[in-house]
Amino acid sequence: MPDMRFTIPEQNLNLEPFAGRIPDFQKKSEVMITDKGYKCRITNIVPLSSHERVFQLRIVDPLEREVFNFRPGQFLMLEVPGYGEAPISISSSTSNHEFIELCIRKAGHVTSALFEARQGAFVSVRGPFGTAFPMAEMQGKNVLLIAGGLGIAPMRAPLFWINDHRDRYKEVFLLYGAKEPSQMLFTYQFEEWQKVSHVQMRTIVEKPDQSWTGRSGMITALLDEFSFNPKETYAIVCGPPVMFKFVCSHLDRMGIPMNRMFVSLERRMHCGMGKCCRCMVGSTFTCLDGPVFDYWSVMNLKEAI
Amino acid sequence: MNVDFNIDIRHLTRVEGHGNIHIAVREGRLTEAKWAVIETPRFFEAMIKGISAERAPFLTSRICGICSISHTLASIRALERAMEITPPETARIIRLLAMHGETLSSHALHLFFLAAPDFLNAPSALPIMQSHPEIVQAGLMLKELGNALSIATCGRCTHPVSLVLGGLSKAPSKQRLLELKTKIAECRPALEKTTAFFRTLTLPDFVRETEFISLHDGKSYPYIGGDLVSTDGVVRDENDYLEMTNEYLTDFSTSKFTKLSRQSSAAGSLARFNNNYDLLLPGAKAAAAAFGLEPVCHNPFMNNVAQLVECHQIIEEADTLINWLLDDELRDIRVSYKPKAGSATGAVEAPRGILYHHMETDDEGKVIKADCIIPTTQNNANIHYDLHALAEQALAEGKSEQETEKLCVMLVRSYDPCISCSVH
Amino acid sequence: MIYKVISKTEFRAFIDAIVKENRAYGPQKVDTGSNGKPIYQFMPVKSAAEIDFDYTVTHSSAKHFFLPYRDELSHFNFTDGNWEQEVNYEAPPTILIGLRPCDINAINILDDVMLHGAYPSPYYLARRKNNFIIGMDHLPLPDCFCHSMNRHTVNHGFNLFCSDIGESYYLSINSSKAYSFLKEFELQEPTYEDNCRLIERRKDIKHSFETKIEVSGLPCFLDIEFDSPIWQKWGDKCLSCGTCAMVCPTCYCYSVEERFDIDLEGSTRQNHLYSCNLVDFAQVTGGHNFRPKNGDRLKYRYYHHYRGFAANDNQQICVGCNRCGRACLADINPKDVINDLRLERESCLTCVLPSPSKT
Amino acid sequence: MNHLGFKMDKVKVGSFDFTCCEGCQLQLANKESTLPDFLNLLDIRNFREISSERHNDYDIALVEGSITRSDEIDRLKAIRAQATVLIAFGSCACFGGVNNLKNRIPQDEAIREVYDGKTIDTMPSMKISDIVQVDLSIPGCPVSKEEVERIVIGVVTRSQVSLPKYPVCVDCKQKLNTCLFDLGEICLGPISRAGCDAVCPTGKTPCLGCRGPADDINFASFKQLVKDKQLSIADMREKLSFYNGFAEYLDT
Repeated sequence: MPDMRFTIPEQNLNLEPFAGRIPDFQKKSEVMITDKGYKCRITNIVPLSSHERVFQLRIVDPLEREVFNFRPGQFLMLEVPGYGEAPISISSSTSNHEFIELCIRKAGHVTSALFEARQGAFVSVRGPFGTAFPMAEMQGKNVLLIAGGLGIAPMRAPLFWINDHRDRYKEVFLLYGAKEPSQMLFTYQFEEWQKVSHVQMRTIVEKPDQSWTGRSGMITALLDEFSFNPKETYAIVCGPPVMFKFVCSHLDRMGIPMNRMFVSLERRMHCGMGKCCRCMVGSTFTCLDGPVFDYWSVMNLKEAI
Repeated sequence: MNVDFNIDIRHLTRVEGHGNIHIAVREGRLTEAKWAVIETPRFFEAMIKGISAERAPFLTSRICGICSISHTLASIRALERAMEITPPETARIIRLLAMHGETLSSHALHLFFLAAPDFLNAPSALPIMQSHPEIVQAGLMLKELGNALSIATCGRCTHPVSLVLGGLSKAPSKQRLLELKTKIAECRPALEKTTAFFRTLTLPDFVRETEFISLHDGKSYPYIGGDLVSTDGVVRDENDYLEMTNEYLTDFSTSKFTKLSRQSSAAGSLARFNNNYDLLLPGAKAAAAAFGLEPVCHNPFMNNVAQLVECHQIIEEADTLINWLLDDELRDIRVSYKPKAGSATGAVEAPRGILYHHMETDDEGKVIKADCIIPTTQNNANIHYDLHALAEQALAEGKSEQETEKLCVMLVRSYDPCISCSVH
Repeated sequence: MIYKVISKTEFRAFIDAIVKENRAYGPQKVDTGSNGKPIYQFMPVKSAAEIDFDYTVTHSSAKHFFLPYRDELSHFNFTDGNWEQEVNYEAPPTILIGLRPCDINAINILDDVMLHGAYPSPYYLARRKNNFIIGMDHLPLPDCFCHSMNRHTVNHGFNLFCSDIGESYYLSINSSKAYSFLKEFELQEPTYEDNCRLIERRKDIKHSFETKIEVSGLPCFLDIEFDSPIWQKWGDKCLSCGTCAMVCPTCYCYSVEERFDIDLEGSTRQNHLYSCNLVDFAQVTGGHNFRPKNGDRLKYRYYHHYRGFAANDNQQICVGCNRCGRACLADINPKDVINDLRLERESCLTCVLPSPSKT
Repeated sequence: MNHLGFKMDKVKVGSFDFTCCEGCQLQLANKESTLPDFLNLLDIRNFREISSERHNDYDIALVEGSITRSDEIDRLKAIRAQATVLIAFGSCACFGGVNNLKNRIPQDEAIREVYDGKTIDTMPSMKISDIVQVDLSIPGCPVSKEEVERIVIGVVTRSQVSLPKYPVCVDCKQKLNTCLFDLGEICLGPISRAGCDAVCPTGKTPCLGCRGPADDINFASFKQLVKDKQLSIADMREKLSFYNGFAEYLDT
């Protein structure tokens, strides 16, 4: 017979040792959310290129769908059950509560499995995580959006935001560069962005083919086509690290303050919550302190680029 | 009856290693019956030269994937005798338990996965999993118990890690031993089920007078060390193993042949049974009686039954050994030693029969010469001559080519040959 | 906090009573090293007799009782065209005996990371609240430097703390549960002499530290020395074997893996303690490795420990137990690395730059 | 399993052995508790050790053992021609294994020693990748069934298939083992690839590196460690050459 005087009962809250720094046990739901994701149905799959598709996800539970909110620039941990998680930036409009859109390139085993999944299948998302583009701070200013390759994916959320609040911003420019014409994504939306959102848009490719009639060269060449006051301009630059490095230094020379240029960093992430430390850049977490950083901070981060 | 046919089996299946059977019949008469081992030789006796005695058992373990614990212990016994090391009693008991695990799991593997499909006319155990799930389940339980005994005592069931010169590098915890005891109790019904199942099978009726060789120490059923004895009355000291084996080469086999008083001799479960029947525990004796198995039995197919009898023996003994260990401190498991020059033989009863390792060391403790004689090597000649007799008997009984072929492969499998082992 | 004094025999009786009824772990000698010194670990115990109360320090820390080396985060059960996710983070009550002040401080640091950040970890919390911690003070080993990190004393985070004052233990009782257990045993109110003995004991411990590391200003140093050749020098020694992180009481970096069940009827998401010293820690999908060199990875561990990361208020997370230094086969220890770094910086300042006052 | 709307097919497997002890194939029958589920993932087309059925329409070939005779080369090439994925299975297949120890001795001398100079068809031991292209390696002497399960599941589900890149020390420390260097022995744990669950150091015997080197090892530092601890370099070399996994480091 166990001596009950000395037995610790199961699940006994043993609070004293925390000495005044007791975590908030009552808000259990908040603790829980971080590890159990929102179950989503893949409602639509839009092929963009041989390796890129847009996945439209709908959170299954109506209450959860209502609660789910994000800001432009934030990312999700997308779980494909059995295969694991991958961090993916959200590519849809913040005002769209019906669907989440993720633009995904087939790269690792998680995304490969997702590409096999059928429309109607269920996946799960955790989040949103991370910092966002400071859309409020940019109000009343010009906005320069520069995207390279798959960098157009995180750029869609701020584009949608600007469309929803177009009167709050002055001139909006979108420069989009790709390696080859076939790698140019979302071409079907170009007209909408220009006509409806009143965005001045230019595209460029590095390696043109016969079909390409537009400009070719480096993306910075497009900057000459517009005139704007750099002191009154904010920039968002998304693309591979090499690209944003030279674009940002170009913008710096043009006179845009470094703390008004924003970039989105990518690292391997395992938790999204600032615990696993896989995404550390210097002493900062890409998942908590990023992925959106102003260029001044990135310059000061060790190993950022 | 004028029939001509050849039975030509290349790479016999459901045995460990590569062996071929050739039977030739011309005008109804047997003209050739051959058992040829075509395994690639590995030259263990050459590669071991210059290896430290401490490491040598880890190398000889790799002679065989099924009976690695026996090989390790044979080398350890040879080297300990050569360098005059006496391991502590606790280590001796734990080593014995390790060996029991190996024998149990090897017998279970043979009985259920390699031999049973023949009796049930299946190509492998996989369809039997569907047709006789409870029997396969019982077999898996016994095999798992064997593996669990080995894993608890020496870290791993294939290529043990903690069997070392001078004793053991690590003793099992009492907790692990208690778990094993529970497992043994759970396995007893499975063993009964297995025995009942095998009683429903009919073994071919075939007898050829054979000399059976095994260890014998007069005190308990043999496993590690003892006198070398034969059913023809030969008794030799462990170190005089060469007088028991008399190895010779044939031109059709990469494995050597052996002989003693007759043309050929046999080792294995049946040999142990025939030489040590009196030392069996009552439970094992009862199991043998259920099959009508009595010493000296000359039907090689009965080796299957002898293995099953040994499973009974092992499970009883393992339980006793664990009780002994539970009463022990389990601290005194290893003695230190100084390398020295010497030579000696270590003989153990591997699952498939008597196994000899002979080792010679220099004063730095390096192995300078080694000789390993494997049970299957000692059975090759017997298999070869059995095949001849069996084929003749089948022809005399008017059996078809297919029936003869099936009998032949069943005969070879009954010996549970470990061919890669025999070509080491 | 309530203070009592208990005789050592009575204390053993108390430990005996509670370990018999609960899942308990205490320091145990597991081996003797080839240098003749005993090697201790926190092992499961069933009676007070199995515990080495006068142990020095365990080889591995008590971290894995809170952050297991492998931990199941969730399980998916698959059905036809659908799945369900199950999350379970319940932990059984566990008693930990004999933790040193630095060990308890380490757990307090882990509390900051795991419970006070943006996303409190329910897995950690479940274990933390179900662990009953009995701390014990000790005289430092020659290579302990917890005094330098100011982690040689502890005033919260435990249920009960025992200071050795000769024939008795001076108890700091920090939980009602501990108090109700102890009520069944003979306790004395601390006398004036007991209080003096406690103060003496503390002084004694404080003055026994032989290893000192100057850590003030280290965060700044580390930022400045980010590209220092020092890292390459120590990196060349580093085996990148992860031993330091495994034995460390505060290293918590992990890796998340998802595995299918063998019957393919479900899958399990696990986290797995990792180390920033391991070769693929900063490798991303596609193969690029942000820290391919041993030195870069070693630097990260020091960066994390002595500079601190933003997520835990930039505090230094090293507690000075020197387990990493003792376990390191390549003979890398914080004292030598930090001294090297400091030397480099100071010699550099004096030789290369003229003092500002002279310009 | 079609929880994502696509079905997994069983993989058609053949298992083949060359010069070895067949202990790795035997591991496939171990871990009895999950054995039926494991076999359920596979469509075994060819596996001489356990089945009399033999078909040559496998996609995945598990190849065990090293190559020591000319006829084995032809057999191996035929397997390569059939298999979509060829897996080198066990240390002998991956590195040559203990078989390579015979390469230290002139061939005639070895034949004289073992076969009294009778004509024996043999040649120096080679690993599988010396002859044909290897798609995946599962090292180990023997292989760990757990890892085999994980990799087979990876192949069936097309999820991640990889070996740990870090050394054995990680797993060894997680088992709270006493470091063998602390007990005065040379252990190859700090430079050998993890994935074996540190089974040898857990049994208190030194790691002999059957899984070969981990990614990007610091061999110079390891050698220095052996010297600093005043342990025998000869002993270190014997351990390094045991499974031939460290062949490229032996001369450094």
